[in-house]
Amino acid sequence: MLIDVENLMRSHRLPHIWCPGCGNGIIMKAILEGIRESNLDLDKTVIVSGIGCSSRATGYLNFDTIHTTHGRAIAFATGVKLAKPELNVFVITGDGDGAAIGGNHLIHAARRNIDLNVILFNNNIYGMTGGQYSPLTPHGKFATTSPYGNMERSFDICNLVQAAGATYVARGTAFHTKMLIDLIKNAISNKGFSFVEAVTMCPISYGRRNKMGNAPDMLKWQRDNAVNVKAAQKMEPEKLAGKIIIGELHKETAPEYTELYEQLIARFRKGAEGDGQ
Amino acid sequence: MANKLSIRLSGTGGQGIILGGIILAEAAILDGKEVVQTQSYGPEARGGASKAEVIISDETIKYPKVTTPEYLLLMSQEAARIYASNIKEDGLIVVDNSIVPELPQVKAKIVKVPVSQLAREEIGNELTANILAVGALASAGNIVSLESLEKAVALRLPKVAELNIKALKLGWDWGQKRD
Amino acid sequence: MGEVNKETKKYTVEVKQQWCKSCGICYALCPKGVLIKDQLGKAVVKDPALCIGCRICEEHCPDYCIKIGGEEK
Amino acid sequence: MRKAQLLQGNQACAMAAIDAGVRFYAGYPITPSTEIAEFMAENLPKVGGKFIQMEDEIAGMAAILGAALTGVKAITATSGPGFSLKQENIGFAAMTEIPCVIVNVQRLGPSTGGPTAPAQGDVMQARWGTHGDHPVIALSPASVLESYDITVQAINFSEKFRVPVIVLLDEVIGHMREKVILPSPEELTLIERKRTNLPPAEYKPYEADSTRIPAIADFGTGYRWHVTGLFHDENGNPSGKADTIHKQATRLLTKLDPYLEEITLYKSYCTEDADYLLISFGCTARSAAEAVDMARSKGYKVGLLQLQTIWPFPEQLVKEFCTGKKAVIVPELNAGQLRGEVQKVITNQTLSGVNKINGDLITPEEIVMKIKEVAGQC
Repeated sequence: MLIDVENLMRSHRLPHIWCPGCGNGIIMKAILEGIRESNLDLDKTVIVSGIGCSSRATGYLNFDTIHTTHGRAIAFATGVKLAKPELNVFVITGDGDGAAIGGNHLIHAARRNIDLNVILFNNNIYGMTGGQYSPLTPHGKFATTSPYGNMERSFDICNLVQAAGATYVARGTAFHTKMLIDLIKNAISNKGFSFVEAVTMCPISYGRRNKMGNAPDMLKWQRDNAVNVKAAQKMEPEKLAGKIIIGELHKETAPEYTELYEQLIARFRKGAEGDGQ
Repeated sequence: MANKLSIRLSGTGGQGIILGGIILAEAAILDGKEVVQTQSYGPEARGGASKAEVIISDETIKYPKVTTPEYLLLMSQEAARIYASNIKEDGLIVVDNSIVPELPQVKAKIVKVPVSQLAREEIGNELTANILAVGALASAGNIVSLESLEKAVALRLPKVAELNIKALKLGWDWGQKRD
Repeated sequence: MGEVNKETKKYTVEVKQQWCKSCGICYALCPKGVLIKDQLGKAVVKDPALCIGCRICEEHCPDYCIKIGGEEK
Repeated sequence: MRKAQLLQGNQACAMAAIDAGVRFYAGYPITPSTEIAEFMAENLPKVGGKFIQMEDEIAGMAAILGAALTGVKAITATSGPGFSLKQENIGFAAMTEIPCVIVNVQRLGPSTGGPTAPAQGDVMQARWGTHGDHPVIALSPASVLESYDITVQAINFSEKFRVPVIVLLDEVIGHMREKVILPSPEELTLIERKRTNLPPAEYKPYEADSTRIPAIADFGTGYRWHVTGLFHDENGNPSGKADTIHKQATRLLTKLDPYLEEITLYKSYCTEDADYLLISFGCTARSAAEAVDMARSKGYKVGLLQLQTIWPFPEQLVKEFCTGKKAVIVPELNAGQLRGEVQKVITNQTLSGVNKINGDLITPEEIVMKIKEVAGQC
């Protein structure tokens, strides 16, 4: 294995199943780097995923891992975290898994501000099933189920999660790996619901159909079209059309759900001790 | 089937009919009996008609529902319309005649108690009407002991036990009156 | 091995070819032409002496095939 | 033993769960199961447990599986429409062998049906609601006391066998109050899942010994294993190889076989000299028991086999009880779901049903009428 995060992977299972040029491998490594640099106890770290290309990541990660049902990773992770709050819990999901079938769980986990770190791999397409449009496929783009161009509008998943109550929201890309690692580290250090949208690329099922070139071209597109959030704040909205705004989008402090629940339990414990005396 | 009593309490939502059924059932347990209590659920339990049923027996109760009761409490005109005629021939009806002016012709014995009026005027709280009615029904029908009923009321309504036991006893006395 | 400029730092470039899926990211992004493609499109090291240690290839290889080593600092 | 008390079936179920060591509940309110959630919300934090009302039924099922992997006993409760929504994750639990208990307080279906109307129409859904062949246990109580006892059993079975266990309550038993004398929690015999004693390096999460049940490792204890709903090998790694799939599927499908006798719970009433056998379960078993008394008082020799274990269907038991009977009658609040299973195992008895799907109970009188009709034909 040629990378620093070897002991964090089930390296005997490599190479992974992702297509040539798929950005998921880059993001998976950034997550591991973020975990390593945050000095998390690897035995106390659980990674949960749903169904789809990105969700296959858990099979390669050397932690307690659950590869769950489609869209339900956050709900499983909520059970893990609430049952054992001392665990560090990550969710790896995609734009179909997290924004379509699992969108409701995403909203409500954010609302609860439960201490999960959700990394949503956004490749703008359903890759595993061969290239159908997702809620994050831009209007007009082509997919096997939008052969005449996508009639639907996509939405900004970061805005949605922020509106739902997440206390940390960020967006990075597969190209900006160092920034992505930093964003993941900050997500980890936030006590509450943290959400990082990681823009990745699917050269096979999305890029090819939309004439975006090969994998290196798609990475360069990320490089050329990403605007740091600080710069974006000073730009005219029309200049931001079609751009990806990256960086820390939102940060706030709010009570965390499992801490509140532990406080409730402690109240009863005190009450019981009081009764005993 | 030795000594199996079936009782239906009926009225409108908010009168505490179901709580009355629960207290009657708990008193029966204190008397050492077997008991099953069922009730109507859903929109019916939130307004309109309300119904609770209790079966009290010396033996294990198999079929848990009341089809034709021996004892019937009527606490609204609507309940009287629906349930009055479904009673065993030698059965007993206790009716709140302060709010149920009309009763169909039935062969069962009828005991009229102005339950709501008594609760309002004698006890000073109409919310005690359900307990007053249960007291009247239990005594008129010799269903459970007053002692057990008092305990059951104290158990279920610890914060307002005194007032409700007063209502229970008033109802009990009315149930003893024979026309 | 090409000539090494004593003024620059020395780096080693390793490619694990059996994991390489020929995506072309590394040699497309390498600013110095250290990596090139072979007949199958897989990455090969042309000239490690040209490597400036930017690690853009290592960071962006989706299949963890590339390791940049050599002097620290 | 506790004092005699008036208790509701749903409450008894929830109390049993806490007494049996359940410390996690996730669910979504639905009539007629909601009292279970309400009891858990109030009482779990008092014993250091966790309750969460999830955003939907699917999430409730998912969350208990996540929690169960950390080592806690976890339960959820629902009814018809919610039970439908939970099915995919019930299949996940069967495939990944996560202990869990799902209480389904049956109501009249299909669809929204009758939220407060009694029914027993989820017999087949309990067995086959999720896709694919899979192991499952379903138990059905017929009284408030049985609601308690069977919930304890369900939790024990799920721990021991690592299968989803479904408690098929019904609206009648769930909502009725009855005098019960419950055991004290100390009196219960409780089973804990078998945990591995191997060091992490040697642990294979899906390697089963002759018991057919693999040992589990709680998340967060250093074993770092993988759970997937894909077919997987002994190490937990996904596999598409036919021989690996065959091996896993075979073990899953046969894993309860050595334990069928232990899993089969039932009660019988007046069966020894009976000419006619009633087979029933849940609330309808009570109508049937009453019908036995009524029919016997009229001179018909009738007995009742009350199945508490519905799945795996107790074929051997039913066969034995049917032997020597002139006729078998299956009263149930559905169109004949259990009767179909009885049909598969009986040989030469006439079989008929008493069925109702209009939201009313089957009365003892209706069963007696059927007994008379059948007796007239025999």
